[in-house]
Amino acid sequence: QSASVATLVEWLHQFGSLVEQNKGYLTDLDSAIGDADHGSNMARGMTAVLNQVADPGAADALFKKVGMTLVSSVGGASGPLYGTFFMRFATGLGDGTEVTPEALVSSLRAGLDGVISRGKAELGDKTMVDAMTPAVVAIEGSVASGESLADATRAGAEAARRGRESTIAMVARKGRASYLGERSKGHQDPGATSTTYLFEALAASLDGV
Amino acid sequence: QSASVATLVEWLHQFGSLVEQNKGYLTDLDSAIGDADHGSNMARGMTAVLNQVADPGAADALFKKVGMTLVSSVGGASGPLYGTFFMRFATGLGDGTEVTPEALVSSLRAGLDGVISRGKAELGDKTMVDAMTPAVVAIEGSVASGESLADATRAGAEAARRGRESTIAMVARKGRASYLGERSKGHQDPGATSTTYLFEALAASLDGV
Amino acid sequence: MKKLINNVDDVIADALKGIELSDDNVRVDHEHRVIYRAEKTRQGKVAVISGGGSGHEPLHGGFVGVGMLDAACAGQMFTSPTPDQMLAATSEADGGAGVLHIVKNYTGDVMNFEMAGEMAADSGVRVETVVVADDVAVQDSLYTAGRRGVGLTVLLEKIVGAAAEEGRDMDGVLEIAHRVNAGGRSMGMALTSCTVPAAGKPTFDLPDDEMEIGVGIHGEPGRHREPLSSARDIAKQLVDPILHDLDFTGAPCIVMLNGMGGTPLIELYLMYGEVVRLLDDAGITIARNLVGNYITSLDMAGCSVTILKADDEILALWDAPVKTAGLRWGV
Amino acid sequence: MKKLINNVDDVIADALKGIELSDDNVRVDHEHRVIYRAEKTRQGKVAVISGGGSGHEPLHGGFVGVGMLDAACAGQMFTSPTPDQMLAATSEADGGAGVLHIVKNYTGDVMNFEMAGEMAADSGVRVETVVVADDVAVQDSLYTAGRRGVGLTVLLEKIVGAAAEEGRDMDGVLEIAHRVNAGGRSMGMALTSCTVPAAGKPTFDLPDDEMEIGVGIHGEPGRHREPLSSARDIAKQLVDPILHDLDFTGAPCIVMLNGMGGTPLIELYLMYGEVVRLLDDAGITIARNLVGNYITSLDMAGCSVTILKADDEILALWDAPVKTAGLRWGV
Ligand SMILES: Nc1ncnc2c1ncn2[C@@H]1O[C@H](COP(=O)(O)OP(=O)(O)O)[C@@H](O)[C@H]1O
Ligand SMILES: Nc1ncnc2c1ncn2[C@@H]1O[C@H](COP(=O)(O)OP(=O)(O)O)[C@@H](O)[C@H]1O
Ligand SMILES: [Mg+2]
Ligand SMILES: [Mg+2]
Ligand SMILES: [Mg+2]
Ligand SMILES: [Mg+2]
Repeated sequence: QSASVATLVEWLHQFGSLVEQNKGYLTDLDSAIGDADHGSNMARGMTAVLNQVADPGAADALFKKVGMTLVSSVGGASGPLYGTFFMRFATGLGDGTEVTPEALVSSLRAGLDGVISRGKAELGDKTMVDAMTPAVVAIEGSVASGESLADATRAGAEAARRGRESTIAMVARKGRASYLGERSKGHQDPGATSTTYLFEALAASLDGV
Repeated sequence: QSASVATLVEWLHQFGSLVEQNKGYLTDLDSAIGDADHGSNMARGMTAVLNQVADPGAADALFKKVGMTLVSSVGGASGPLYGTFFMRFATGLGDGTEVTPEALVSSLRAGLDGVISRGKAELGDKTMVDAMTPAVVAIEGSVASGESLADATRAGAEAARRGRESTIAMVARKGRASYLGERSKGHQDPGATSTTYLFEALAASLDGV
Repeated sequence: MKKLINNVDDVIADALKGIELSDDNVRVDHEHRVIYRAEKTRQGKVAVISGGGSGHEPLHGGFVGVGMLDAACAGQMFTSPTPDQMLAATSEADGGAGVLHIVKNYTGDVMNFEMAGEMAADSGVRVETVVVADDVAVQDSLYTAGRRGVGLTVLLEKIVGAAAEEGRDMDGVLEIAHRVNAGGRSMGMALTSCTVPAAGKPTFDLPDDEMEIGVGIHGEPGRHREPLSSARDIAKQLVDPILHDLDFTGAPCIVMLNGMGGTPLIELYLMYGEVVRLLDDAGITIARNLVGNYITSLDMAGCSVTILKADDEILALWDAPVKTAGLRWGV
Repeated sequence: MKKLINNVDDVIADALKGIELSDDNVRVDHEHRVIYRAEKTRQGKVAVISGGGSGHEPLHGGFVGVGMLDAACAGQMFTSPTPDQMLAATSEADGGAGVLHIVKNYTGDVMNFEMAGEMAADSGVRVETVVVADDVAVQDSLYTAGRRGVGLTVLLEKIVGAAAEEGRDMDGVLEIAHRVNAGGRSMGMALTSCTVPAAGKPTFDLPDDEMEIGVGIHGEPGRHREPLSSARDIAKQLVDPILHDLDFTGAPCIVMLNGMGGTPLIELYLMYGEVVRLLDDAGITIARNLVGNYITSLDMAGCSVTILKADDEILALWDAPVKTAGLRWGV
């Protein structure tokens, strides 16, 4: 079963709601090891995105627009990173309105690669990459072993959550939290938290599809 | 019985101690209706004064110096006012080392007149004049009716205290508290409070003399 | 209390050291706590000096320099300087053409400058005084101490300083001073109290959802307290009483949006935008403006608005070169 | 939270209105939130533009004007601007001789400016970038984001702006930029946290008797927290790591004692005096200085020290006329 553009738009809505609901929490996490704006940044970006998805059209064009909207409305570190994620994600989707599991998987991988090449973070640097990488790997594995997209993305969300938890013990080496050195230990990374919402939203939108 | 210069120096010491002990209280009173400095102003001034009274010499010269020291070390409204009080007080004391009750009374009156002509405050304006006037009047009356200086100054302190209490209900018309208008009501005037210490110190130094 | 100080008793002495070290254009008499221009007053120039309690920086010391003040006396925190300070400044700054004392209208300042003037007169120097009293938050009356001197002091020191620099004689300088004094009004408000170092705690308590309207610059409580509101509403509460007090239409005005010391510039710019909107609506022409911290109240958060009804002559004096730590242009 | 604002979402838009109204020397593109000089870039002049999160005023918008920046992009509060803002500024400010981007070293700023540079390159404009990274509180390493860009940005924008104004070509401007970047170091501290309007509460809690040493300019916690101490001790904690990092002897230095936005000028002067004492002891020559609020962190109380190892050429560029809201002399 492939995913329709409507489902993917639903993903964006779900992600937007999770961000909006947890805006204060994301900002609190960012207060502890950053500059107290990750919640407002992501909420501003997703509001802009959701204003533009009423008439989605082709999958690739839609997500290119999502990426560009995030780039031009978020700013900070998360703007270029989430923006790049969606712009790269867009490239493998094709110009139809249905996305096969294989295309979805390779697009997610392209998105992740984009984030890594833009931000140069490695696993263990205490960034969104620590949630995104295990999530993408889990989805790739599940789809490869023939599981449904619903199951695969559920596994992805679970992997993202584990990745997010793993950031707590890490000493940040990238982004604003890195300035804290050892003091960054014991705090959960805000970007890894919002990324977990991204994969939880994906699973929710594909649930039952 | 007249008062010796030594007794008058003791007056200054007693006044200085009362100011020092109540420095925070005077500043608190000034916080409510002024600018939170009356305690520090008076303490700075009396510290400067007490550094200069070790070798007092003649009564008039001593109190002229006290007045000038206050003028040049206190600043604000209280500096010129207390300074003028002591400089005028000095003029009637003579260049001996004993001061008769009559000379003391007329000197206190001269000091009060100086404060009034410098500050133009009337009774009821919620200033130090509201404590100083009744105090001087009471001492004048007691001395005129033949009471001892100890009794007269005790009556003066008592009158100053009543005057001080009366400032609570007043609406300020002079000094910084006047900017508050009706809001100055219900607060005791800091200058009337320090003036009460001045007369309490006088009574204490003459006690038993 | 959290302050970058060594000791509550040394704040002013220590700050004067920093001022002296940072500004080659001034020299400091530490004994009398007077800030002078590095060069002596030009012979024949009217000397313009001011002074007041400390805690309002850059006022007054930051306005000593070519085109503005010749000297400024630094009093204790929020406490007017003493007559001997002003007397020293008067004698030292006199260039033979007399000395103008710019005094903010507070009982203490007025009395101390008065005593200094009496002493200076004995020494043969011509001393004139202008008392700034621009705060519309205070009701003016014959029976009170009158209005406080606040923001207008900054504008007056600039304009009068320029007049003296141009070489006007004392009568000419005084005439300008009185014109500025008559045409300027101010009103201030506070979001928080300041903390006087020696007191060690805020002068007044202000709940998190309240503000004081009509404050002065010494942490005196204002005329009234009310719920915190928007910048737009606050601007109205500052501008309305000013416009009610004096008609500013038909003349080019100089407007200052002043910060109280603890308010960041971004908020001052925002407030300035609101004030301009109101003045536009009232048909007032803004010819010049200042936005920033010019007459402060230690770490108080809040702002004040000053409007001066100017004319071509005053504008020309405003535009004249000024070279001080606190105001600088044209040089 | 007590701020002079209308609405947390409108703070920057409203402040930009006030900036536009207060300064005739700039114009504002409200859609892209870019502040430009009123006049278009002179043909053949290298355009110098900067930008960053808002909340650091006067940086960067207050430094747009003759002798300094050609344009500044205002990001959201503490959030780097987006590539389309920088792209608009780049195209608009280009005078045919290329555009220099001055970027403070933060992941967000670097990535956003990088994307803007990529887009601008497609349009044929030569874009060069200098990334300021002067904060010695942060350990430098190949494996981290590197040092933050803080106070040196102010000095660099002035000096590089003067070089471009003089008519140097892009290589000449870049050479100066790199020299300044290599010779400057900063260190900051906070007495209180700032409050980001959208967050509505202080970014960090700091007990009344503690301070943060090694803070940046975004309310990020510092390197460590310790009991509040004297100005003298704080000065040492700021100066020592700077001197440990780079040898400043034998060259004329430019020193900035910067306030974080909520600290009154009297404390900044006091701190400057303490810093000078330490630099004197270390045999360092202070040729120029700045004391004031130049790169702030909203309403944070605290300060930072920046030292730049200059030379005659840099000093001449420093002294060159500058006419901006935030820095002005010689004109
Ligand atoms: N180099 C990087 N690579 C990947 N993610 C990063 C990088 N730098 C920062 N991040 C992520 O960005 C998040 C912070 O985003 P945000 O607060 O919106 O931006 P800023 O740090 O500019 O304020 C961090 O929690 C982290 O997950
Ligand atoms: N015009 C005046 N006449 C008499 N006393 C005055 C006058 N103005 C002020 N005072 C007294 O001075 C006191 C305040 O002194 P202080 O706080 O030291 O000076 P300042 O008001 O300049 O800060 C007031 O409480 C009041 O008693
Ligand atoms: Mg952040
Ligand atoms: Mg007082
Ligand atoms: Mg006072
Ligand atoms: Mg940010």
